[in-house]
Amino acid sequence: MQDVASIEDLYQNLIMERARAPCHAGSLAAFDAEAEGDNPMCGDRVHVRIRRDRNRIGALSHETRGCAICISAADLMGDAVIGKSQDEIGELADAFETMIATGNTPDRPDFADLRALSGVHTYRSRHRCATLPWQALRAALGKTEHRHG
Amino acid sequence: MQDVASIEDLYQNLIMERARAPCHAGSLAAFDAEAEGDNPMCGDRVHVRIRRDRNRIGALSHETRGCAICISAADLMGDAVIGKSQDEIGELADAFETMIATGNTPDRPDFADLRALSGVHTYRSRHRCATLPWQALRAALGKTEHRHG
Amino acid sequence: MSVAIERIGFDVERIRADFPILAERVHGRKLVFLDSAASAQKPRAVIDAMVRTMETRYANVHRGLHWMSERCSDDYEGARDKVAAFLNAAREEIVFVRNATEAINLVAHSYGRTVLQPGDAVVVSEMEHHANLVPWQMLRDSHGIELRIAKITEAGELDFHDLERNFADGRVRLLAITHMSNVLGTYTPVERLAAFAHAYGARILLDGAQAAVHRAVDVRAIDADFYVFSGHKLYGPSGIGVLYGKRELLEAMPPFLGGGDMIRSVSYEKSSWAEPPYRFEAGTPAIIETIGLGAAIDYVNAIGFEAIAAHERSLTDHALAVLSDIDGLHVLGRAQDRGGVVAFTLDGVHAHDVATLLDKQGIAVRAGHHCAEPLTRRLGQDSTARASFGVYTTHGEIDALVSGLRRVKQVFG
Amino acid sequence: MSVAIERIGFDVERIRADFPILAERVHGRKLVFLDSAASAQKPRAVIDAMVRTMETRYANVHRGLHWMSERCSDDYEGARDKVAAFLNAAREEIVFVRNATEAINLVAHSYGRTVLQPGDAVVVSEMEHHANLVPWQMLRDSHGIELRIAKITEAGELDFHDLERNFADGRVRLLAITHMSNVLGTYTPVERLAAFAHAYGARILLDGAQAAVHRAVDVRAIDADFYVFSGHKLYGPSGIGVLYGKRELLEAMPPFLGGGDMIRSVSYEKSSWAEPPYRFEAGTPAIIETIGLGAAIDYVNAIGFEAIAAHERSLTDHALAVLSDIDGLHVLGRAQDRGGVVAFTLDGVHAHDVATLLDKQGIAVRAGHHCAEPLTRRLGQDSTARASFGVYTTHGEIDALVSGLRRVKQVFG
Ligand SMILES: Cc1ncc(COP(=O)(O)O)c(C=O)c1O
Ligand SMILES: Cc1ncc(COP(=O)(O)O)c(C=O)c1O
Repeated sequence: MQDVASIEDLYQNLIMERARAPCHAGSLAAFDAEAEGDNPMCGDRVHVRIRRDRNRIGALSHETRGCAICISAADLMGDAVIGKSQDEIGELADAFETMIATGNTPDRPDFADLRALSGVHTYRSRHRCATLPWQALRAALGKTEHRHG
Repeated sequence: MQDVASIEDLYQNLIMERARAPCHAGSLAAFDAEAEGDNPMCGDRVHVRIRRDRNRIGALSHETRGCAICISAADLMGDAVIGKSQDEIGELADAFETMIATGNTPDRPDFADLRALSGVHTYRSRHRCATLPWQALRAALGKTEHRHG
Repeated sequence: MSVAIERIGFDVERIRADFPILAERVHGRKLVFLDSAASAQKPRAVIDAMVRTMETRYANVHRGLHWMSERCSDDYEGARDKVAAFLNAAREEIVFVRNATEAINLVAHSYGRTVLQPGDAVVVSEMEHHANLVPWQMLRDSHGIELRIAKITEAGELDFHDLERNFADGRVRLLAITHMSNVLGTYTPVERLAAFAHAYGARILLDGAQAAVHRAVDVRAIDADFYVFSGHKLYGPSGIGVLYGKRELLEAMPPFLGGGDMIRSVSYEKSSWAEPPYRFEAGTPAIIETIGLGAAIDYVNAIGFEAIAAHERSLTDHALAVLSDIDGLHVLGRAQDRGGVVAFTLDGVHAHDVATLLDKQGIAVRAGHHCAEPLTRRLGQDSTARASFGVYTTHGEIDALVSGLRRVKQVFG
Repeated sequence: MSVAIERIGFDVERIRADFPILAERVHGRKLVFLDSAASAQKPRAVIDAMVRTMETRYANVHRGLHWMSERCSDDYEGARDKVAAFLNAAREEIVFVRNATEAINLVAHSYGRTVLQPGDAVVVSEMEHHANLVPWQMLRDSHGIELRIAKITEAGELDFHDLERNFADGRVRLLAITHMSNVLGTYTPVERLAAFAHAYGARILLDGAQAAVHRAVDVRAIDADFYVFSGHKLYGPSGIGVLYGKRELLEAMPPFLGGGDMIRSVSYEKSSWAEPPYRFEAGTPAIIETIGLGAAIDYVNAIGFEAIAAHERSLTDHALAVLSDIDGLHVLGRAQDRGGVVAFTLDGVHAHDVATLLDKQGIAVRAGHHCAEPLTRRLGQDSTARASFGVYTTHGEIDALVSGLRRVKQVFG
């Protein structure tokens, strides 16, 4: 059932690049909401901060302590959601989680580099690593919603 | 390993006779010691009373609530121990327990009808039924010993 | 009856072929196994699932990042899905334990010592297995609850008047009761009991160790708060049992055993707990056995409970009819709704002698108090013999039991 | 070293042939299973013993008067004799439980809530598995004992000075400590620890989950009061574990779980308890698994612990030597006396990524805190990777691990 897999399948260049040098790592000086996701099983922890720009995400930062999958997932998430509305992000998060669960990459233009993480699917025990940043983002969005009515 | 066994192997005539009409059943009017043995697993209960005649057992009675094996074992025990000294009875009890445990009938003249119970050996779960009266007798003897110094 | 069975395609000979042990001989005779209520035999499918796990997909579950561990975790958690579907529950409501006994003890410890307060009452019935009596006695003695025993009628059914009397003062917080008696065969009216308990603001725990083997159980339709059963009676392996608990109840309960896998996070000073069901599964679980239980559930589902129930009803009706022809034989219990368990006494013959003499003829029945000593005494007995039926039991085997008993009577004649 | 091994006739290829799973391929690669400390693979002899039980000799144990039940009870109790001999204990001192975790919980509940009094102290070490920490935290929180943590040295050995400080006020009544750390590999000097605890009037519980797999254990020579281990790590089935307790301790302890088989007699009002070990085995036990454990013990005895220990020492020495050649790789712990478990970190690569990338190459290692989260943090880590060895592990597999790790470094280059 399993093919002879090249060891690089999962750890594509893009993933390794972002894991080594993430673009959105750090902490926004000013932000509207923040949330933390953690996986007590392995100690992975993602702290997401977002700044709104009217109804859209203006900026996102993440502080991630975790594996390459988790860091790159957080960082590619940053690319994908900046400039999007809360509804669009909700859809994107659903699509991402479905991709991890099923291994099928969705056919949507806004999905872009998130496809790089589809290989995580074959590693059931790593799903959490990839979805943890999205979980934190959802939590942060929930708070802004709350705050802004 | 198991032979085709006749169903009467275990329930020999002698056993059935004693189970139906035990010779030592009841309660001695006068006795020097008594003890009860019970098997909580199945509710079997044997009440043994003994009267001494100098250093020997002068009389024995048993009230047994239990299966055919237990009643006949108590009754045949009565036959075997009356007139015996405490030491002789200890030996007999050991020999009886060994027979039940091993299935080998001992080559001793005082063993007599106790041999009828050797078939119990093949029924591990019935060993207790056969040895319970002897356990009660040992307990009763322990008490007379105590009392008589 | 046999027409109805044929209609739903129940072929007992084909089923028997699934159970390797049924081909064994005992004392030179064909094995007639009438002790399934104590523990059922295992079909090839269960044995194979366990062997396959050990030969091709075994590793410790949950924390492994490697292939074997992921596959084995999938199989283990897949079994949880099967059990959840089997009871019509959610997977978070299914806790794996060793057996029905441990499941009841878990509730007595974890629910009993937090939700129940000293002075609260727990009601059980006169027909409980020790597993559903002793844990409540222990809780009474350590925690100060009151334990009340609801009576049964002369027919061996629950006495609802007495049950009402027991609930009258409003102090009862839990009704813990069997779904089917392992001695009398009586099914209890569980929907009615649940509604009854809930009307008094009490919770209900159902001991399904016997019932879950013979009938489809729907914990939502029943509205059961807790439901327990054992894998080994359901044609599954030993060492695995199930506690179902309503989500909100499990969520509010503290853990029972502490250790690996049941924690969220641990420091030297303090630990926090995982969500149910993991909170209640400390340490390495019975992995191979849980997977075996999943296979057992697949097996009974493939036969279907409609067919199983019809077959067992037919066997029980037949047994009650033919046993009543034997002089001096008395069946215990005459409940309207009864399952495939028949306990009896034979005048002048101790139950142990019955069992041994039947065994000599290759017929396996149980004798004793069947871990229901107070009930046995309540029925005026020290011990009884019991024949019990499974999917593989045939009408011919019941006839063999009757001939065997006639032989016993001859010996004792 | 390999000369010594040959001398005692250790043929690892012949042993490997006994384990069907080792022939499996993972991601198209030969399986290199280096996760035995989490759970070991099962030899044919264990699988066969379980299958044989289910196919030819199965029934519920203890109370059956028929052939199948007697044979199955013999096998079950025969396994108890094997375990007793394995630990040099008496059979009455061997209690069957699910796993090491349940065994420790049993002691914490039954001994902890009766013999220990609020204000008494229990000492564990910094290197405990959660199984030997969380139950004592729970006892502390429910029963008011004090829990103290004895430090380890920088080498990862027990700090006897700190242990003495912990005992100084005379309030310690129990030392509960691992016999071998599942992270550091450290063996603790158990004879010395037992003498130490006893000199202070305290009892000692040893967590042998790891040690019992690698070394012959003699509870009398150690003078252990309690000793626990799990079958699944000893090449036996899941779902079965062992609690050894000194006879006089077990005799004085109240039962833990209530139900069938653990009683002497039951009435509606009151129950009395069976003698140990039965007092602690409520309900239908893990029959098939216990028999499987017996077969596992026969299996390791046939190889012999002298040979097993020598083989594993040789593997561990080799692993420590070749792993230290990898730049940026750090092994945790450097105890003098250590067993076949090597946890490590790799600079710049998270342990999860190490495990996943090794798995892609067919190599199974574990990553995380290994159910010893406080220890992992104490060592300054969130998680580590761990390779662990069994009787079937080869030097070649360790070399494969090293090549695999070099490949990981390339990817993260
Ligand atoms: C040192 C130690 N103690 C206890 C345990 C717990 O064993 P189990 O999960 O079988 O109860 C383990 C195994 O994970 C261990 O390594
Ligand atoms: C009605 C009932 N409850 C509980 C039990 C206990 O089951 P187990 O021994 O598997 O825990 C049994 C089985 O003996 C039973 O028949």
